[in-house]
Amino acid sequence: MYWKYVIKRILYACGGFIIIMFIFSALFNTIMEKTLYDQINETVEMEILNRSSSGLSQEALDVYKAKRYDYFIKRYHLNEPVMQRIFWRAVDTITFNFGKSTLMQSPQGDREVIKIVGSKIPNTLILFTTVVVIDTLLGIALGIKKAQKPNKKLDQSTSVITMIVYGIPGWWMAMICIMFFVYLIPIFPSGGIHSVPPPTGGFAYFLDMLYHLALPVLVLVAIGFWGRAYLIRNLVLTTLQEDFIMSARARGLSENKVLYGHTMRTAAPPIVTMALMSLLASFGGSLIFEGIFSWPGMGNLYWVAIQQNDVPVLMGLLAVTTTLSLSGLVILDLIYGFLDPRIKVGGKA
Amino acid sequence: MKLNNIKRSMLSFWNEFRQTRFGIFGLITFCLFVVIILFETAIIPFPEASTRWRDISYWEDNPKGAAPVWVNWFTSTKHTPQKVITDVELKREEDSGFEFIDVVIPYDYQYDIAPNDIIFHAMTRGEVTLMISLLRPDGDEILLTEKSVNSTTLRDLRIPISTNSLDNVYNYVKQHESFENIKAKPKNVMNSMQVLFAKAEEGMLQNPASLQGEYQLKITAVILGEGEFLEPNLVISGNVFGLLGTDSFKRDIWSGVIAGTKWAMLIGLMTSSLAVIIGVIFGVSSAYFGGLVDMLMMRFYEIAASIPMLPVLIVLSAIFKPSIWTIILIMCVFSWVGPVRTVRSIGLQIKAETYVEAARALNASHSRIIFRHMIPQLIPYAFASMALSVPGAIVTESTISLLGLGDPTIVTWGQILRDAVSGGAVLQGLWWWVVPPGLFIAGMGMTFAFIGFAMDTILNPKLKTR
Amino acid sequence: MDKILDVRNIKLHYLTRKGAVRALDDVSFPLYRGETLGVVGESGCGKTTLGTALLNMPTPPGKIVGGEIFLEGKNVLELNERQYRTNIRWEKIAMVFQGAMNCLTPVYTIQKQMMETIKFHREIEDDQALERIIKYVNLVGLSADVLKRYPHELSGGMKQRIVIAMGLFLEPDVVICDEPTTALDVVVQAQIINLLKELKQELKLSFIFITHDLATEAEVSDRIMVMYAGKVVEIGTNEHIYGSQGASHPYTRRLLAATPRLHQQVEQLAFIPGTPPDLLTPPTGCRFHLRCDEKMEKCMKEEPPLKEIGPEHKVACWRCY
Amino acid sequence: MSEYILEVENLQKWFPIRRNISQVIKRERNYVKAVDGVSFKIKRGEIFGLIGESGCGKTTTGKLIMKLLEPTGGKMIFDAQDVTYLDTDAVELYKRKVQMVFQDPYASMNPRFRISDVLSEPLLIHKIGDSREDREARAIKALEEVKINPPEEFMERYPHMLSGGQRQRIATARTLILSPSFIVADEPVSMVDLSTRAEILHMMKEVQQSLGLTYLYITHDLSTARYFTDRIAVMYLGKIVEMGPAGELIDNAKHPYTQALIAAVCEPVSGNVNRIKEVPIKGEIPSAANIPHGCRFHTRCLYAKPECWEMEEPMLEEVSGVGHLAACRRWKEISGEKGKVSETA
Repeated sequence: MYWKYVIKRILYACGGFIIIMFIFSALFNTIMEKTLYDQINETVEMEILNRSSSGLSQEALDVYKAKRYDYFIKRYHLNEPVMQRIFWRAVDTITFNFGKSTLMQSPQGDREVIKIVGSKIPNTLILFTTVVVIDTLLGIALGIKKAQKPNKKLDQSTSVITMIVYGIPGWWMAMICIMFFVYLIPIFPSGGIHSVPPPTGGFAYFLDMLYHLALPVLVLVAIGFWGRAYLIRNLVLTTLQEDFIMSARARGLSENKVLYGHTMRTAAPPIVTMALMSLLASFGGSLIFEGIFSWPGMGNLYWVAIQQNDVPVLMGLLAVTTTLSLSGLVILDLIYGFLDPRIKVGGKA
Repeated sequence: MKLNNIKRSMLSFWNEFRQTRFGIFGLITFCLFVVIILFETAIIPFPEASTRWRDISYWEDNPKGAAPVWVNWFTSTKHTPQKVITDVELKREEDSGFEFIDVVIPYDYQYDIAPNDIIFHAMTRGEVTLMISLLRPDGDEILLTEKSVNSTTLRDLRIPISTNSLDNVYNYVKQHESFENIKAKPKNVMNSMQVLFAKAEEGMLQNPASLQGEYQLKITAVILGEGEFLEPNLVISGNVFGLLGTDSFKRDIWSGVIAGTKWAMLIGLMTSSLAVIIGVIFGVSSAYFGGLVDMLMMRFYEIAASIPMLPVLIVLSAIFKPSIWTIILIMCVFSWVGPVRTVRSIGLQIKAETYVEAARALNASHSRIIFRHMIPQLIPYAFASMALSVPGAIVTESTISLLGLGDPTIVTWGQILRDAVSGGAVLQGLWWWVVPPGLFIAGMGMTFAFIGFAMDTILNPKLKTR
Repeated sequence: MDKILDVRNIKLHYLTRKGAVRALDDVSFPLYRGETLGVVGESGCGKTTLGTALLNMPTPPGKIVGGEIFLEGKNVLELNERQYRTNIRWEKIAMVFQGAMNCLTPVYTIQKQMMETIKFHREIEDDQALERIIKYVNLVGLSADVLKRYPHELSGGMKQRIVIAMGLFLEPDVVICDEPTTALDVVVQAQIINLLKELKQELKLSFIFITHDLATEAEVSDRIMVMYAGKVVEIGTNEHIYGSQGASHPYTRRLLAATPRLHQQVEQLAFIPGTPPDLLTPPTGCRFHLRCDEKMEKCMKEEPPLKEIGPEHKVACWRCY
Repeated sequence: MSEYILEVENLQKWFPIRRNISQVIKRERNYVKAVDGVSFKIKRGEIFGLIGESGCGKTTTGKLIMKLLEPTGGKMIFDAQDVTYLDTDAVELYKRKVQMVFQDPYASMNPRFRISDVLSEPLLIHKIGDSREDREARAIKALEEVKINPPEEFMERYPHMLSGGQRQRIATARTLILSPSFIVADEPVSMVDLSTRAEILHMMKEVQQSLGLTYLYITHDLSTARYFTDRIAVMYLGKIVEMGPAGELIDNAKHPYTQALIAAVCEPVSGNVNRIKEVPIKGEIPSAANIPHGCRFHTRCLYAKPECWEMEEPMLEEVSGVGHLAACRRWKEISGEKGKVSETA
């Protein structure tokens, strides 16, 4: 049954998530605790400062300070043995209780890590969804062309391009393009998601965003879609050699119907997987790229958090990235089951 | 026997590989990189670039942010290239306890844009007084600077002329330049080099016109009493430099890029081979033993595969500040998952083959089946996936370095790019600082991509068309 | 008798890097209305290639390099690809492929695939088309509820029936069956053979039945064509091949002698030593002469033509003229 | 020495099916009963045929005898020695005496091995032969036994350079090199072209007679079984339903399943064309995970009466004097009914 498979898959993912979070909390225990102590000290000092103006005696303040200190130590389980501390830290992370950042703020001025991270997710999504969609569409177009005449001129030359761009880091290409198209021939904005200040009015705002989106998308597509096309070519070529394609042709169906109706439909599940996988990878994998374009997404946040040594934000980012990638994998599996009836009914894991 | 078998399968693989044109091309560029690594010290002008990359004194004579020499080919106004003059004659004279040493260093200047600086070097001991003057092609002789040093040991004396000659040069300018111009440009903003190599006329301060010809730098050193003055030499710090120019920290980019090659190769090959070996062993065991073992191993694999590698890697590096070896190790820990799924499915296929069953019917042991029947079939695949994961490893290391988390004791391409980004190279258009390291990353990636794709086409018989 | 299909001197070569593999070399035969023609031979003799040639759909790098195929008196090889596709394939000549398991697109339900085919060739309403599909699905002994299923949900025998129904529902003139029973179990095999026989009687279709199994052929085919190394060596009626007189060509006779019988105890089965020749460089003279124990001087030099030695009985052997 | 080389008693192999959570809670366990109580005895020097459709458990039986699988229950006695469960050393000794020939000779050899590697593999595994030369000499002797001429020429070749017939000869040579006394042949000719099928069977019979071997011949093809074997056992859903001398069983089948199988076989004789053949069987084969109660064939049997599914499963019983056994309650009545059917037809 499909829904049983769905539940099973989600349960597995949750299990995996909990395990990974425990690993993280064990790995980063020391640094997290150090930051926690700093934060507690800071909070307690702030409170004392507020009260000292209300004219309390020094002794009362000291008592109060010790009390508050104790309270926080208990609150964060810092008085317990190390295994339990790791456990509580993991519980905090699993319940998305990341605490406060040391320095950074969300655009609204919050210091809650979850809000800081949350505010960046949509921006990353906008950029990379656009890229993946364009990438995949172009990749399919070229991939089919390649598969139709395998090992002919077009196929071979584009394959060579695939290999040439295989090792080019996107962020380096971004630097070059910025140097060229922003400073040498200024036709694109240098970065960010909006002009400063952003134009008012819905449509102008949207156009402004598109304008800022153009160069990053262009760069990523220009080096990304060749590989996509190569993989799609292989998928299509393999499918074209299947018996059922010959059978469909023999039935007199038109070439377009065979190609799009049968071949592409059969090859669709892996293609969709591929597209979604690269979208997932971009959450954590395009760290530098966003930084180069000052695109206010998750990758950029990583960069800034590292620069400012903001450990709580880093931890929160890590947890959110892991959550996103895990849930992405679940969605992927479910979509796959939906696209490929062989999986759906069999419910094989 | 076992080796023989592997050798045979490699040989047949090579025979097929030879027929893919781009595979051969990849091999050639690979050999090129190997040659670069082997002869590293011979092809770079700064042999200690690798170890002293972050040592400012090692680079101090170089110009700052100079373009490569060959940009002169494309411009009408010629920049002065870096020149080091070591071969100089010393004339020594003894007079009443003083030792006079006269050095005349000729310099043929045929460029439009004056050098960045002229730096005089010598080894001195004792009390030494120096007098440096410049004889220009128009016959003017300008006293640049006078300097006295006193040291008990033999040590390097370094005199950058541009900063040490400001007063004298300004005085010289005053003889030729109009009053308004002098008023408009005070001494502290004057570029003494531009003036020294300019025609002596009005406007030499504002719009210097270059005076080409034979210049002579005259140095007179006086040693008082016991002392030494050895190996005087001159560095004409140009504004174009070397094959790939310099960065804002005066480092020679060519040396850095070449010195980074071996690290890239090491990172790429070591990470990918370790990761693939782990992955292949994991996948084969999972496929071969099957059942509960397989299930547990696959669960473990799934968890490992769903951890987003790069962020974890970066957070780990940010917190623990690892050395390059630790970085390689961590990268292995996260990238062994790559080949597992494919290896397992190939392994399952081989396991289901009748010849494996036939071997089991003959009572063959587990190790015999794994090592004689399964692994030899997987070796070509392992090599292909090794080759294809090299670029990823290099890019990953560069990414870590770019965030400033790399190993500070070595120089990698990523670190050069990191300095370029933080040094504002993109903003200032210092393309020679940004392009070459990236090109090398791309080039090495391309090399392994060519090799890997060639292997991949051989391994995918379904995609072969006659 | 009325010739529905007349194949003349068809040549199909696989153009490989090493040279042309002559998979079909001057193959000629007629197919009469309402009969079943059996095609037998060892693997690699060109049986399956013949099927794809009739559909004008050789698998790359194959190419039809000569010959004519007359369908109802018209040479269909002169048609262009588009005309062939819309007017001949499935409309007139349908094929039941070897290995039905892989002949159905895995991501579509049976109904969708059948609908699509009908709608491509006929301009009819959905419900009419469905009616027709159900009629044929019932005809092959399945109930209409299989239509909603995906191929992987059906057993091998069911898939084979679906593929047969699909071959029939446009009521083509000629149905080519390429080893339709080989992968099936004996009982299912017998059921499918019975089904084909019933359909033939009911629908008055002409079949070309390709198999390597002489025993199956004896059950289904009115006439038998024996192929060897891309050539026809004997073509005759069921009686000519299996009758008491025995077949004429040495190859046919020896194939028959190698076929084990169920109801008689044979002391020693015969066999044919050696292997079929490489079609890249076929031997001169009769292509069978290397494995023939009745060969003469002439067999090695001159190629025997396919000659009529009796009514509806042609043989290519110097011994038989 | 006993008359029988191999005795199999009530041999079982059940494969557990993966359970879902509710089944685990209910403590349900389901099995695919691939082999479900098989008993037979093979005489020294005979060829014993095991016949059935795919999924009837004949290959699993072969693998159990070959010790490629561990039985779930039952007993196997080989050469008067209980071999049901053996330790590692005993398995090694056992596998010298019992060998297997596989269905696809091409697939049964590693494509990267030369013939000499293929043939020396058993020697290396069993540590026979002290030098390379010695092993090669043994290999050449084995090749001579299967009539590969000249053997030296083949030693350096790879399997893909040989014809189907030669490959199966070499596969047989590999089994002979350890001088076994019992060979399990799992469909050895089903992948071989008709023209060479007889050649292989002939060669195997010759080897059997000259070396005094015993064969277990597993096949789905009744015609070759009749030609090749001395005795035949017919399997259906993991159990033997009929067993007897080859000729007797085929000419005088008693079990309705055997009768259906025989009726389904095509014969290369004229006069059958266009005649719809009666195949006395209905429906499709049930899953081995869900074997019908009573006589396991009753769901497909045309002659089934309530007694067939209400009573316990029928045992093999003697149906004629020549060692012909059948597991059917109604075989006598069926013979009568069948007579009537054929009279009316």
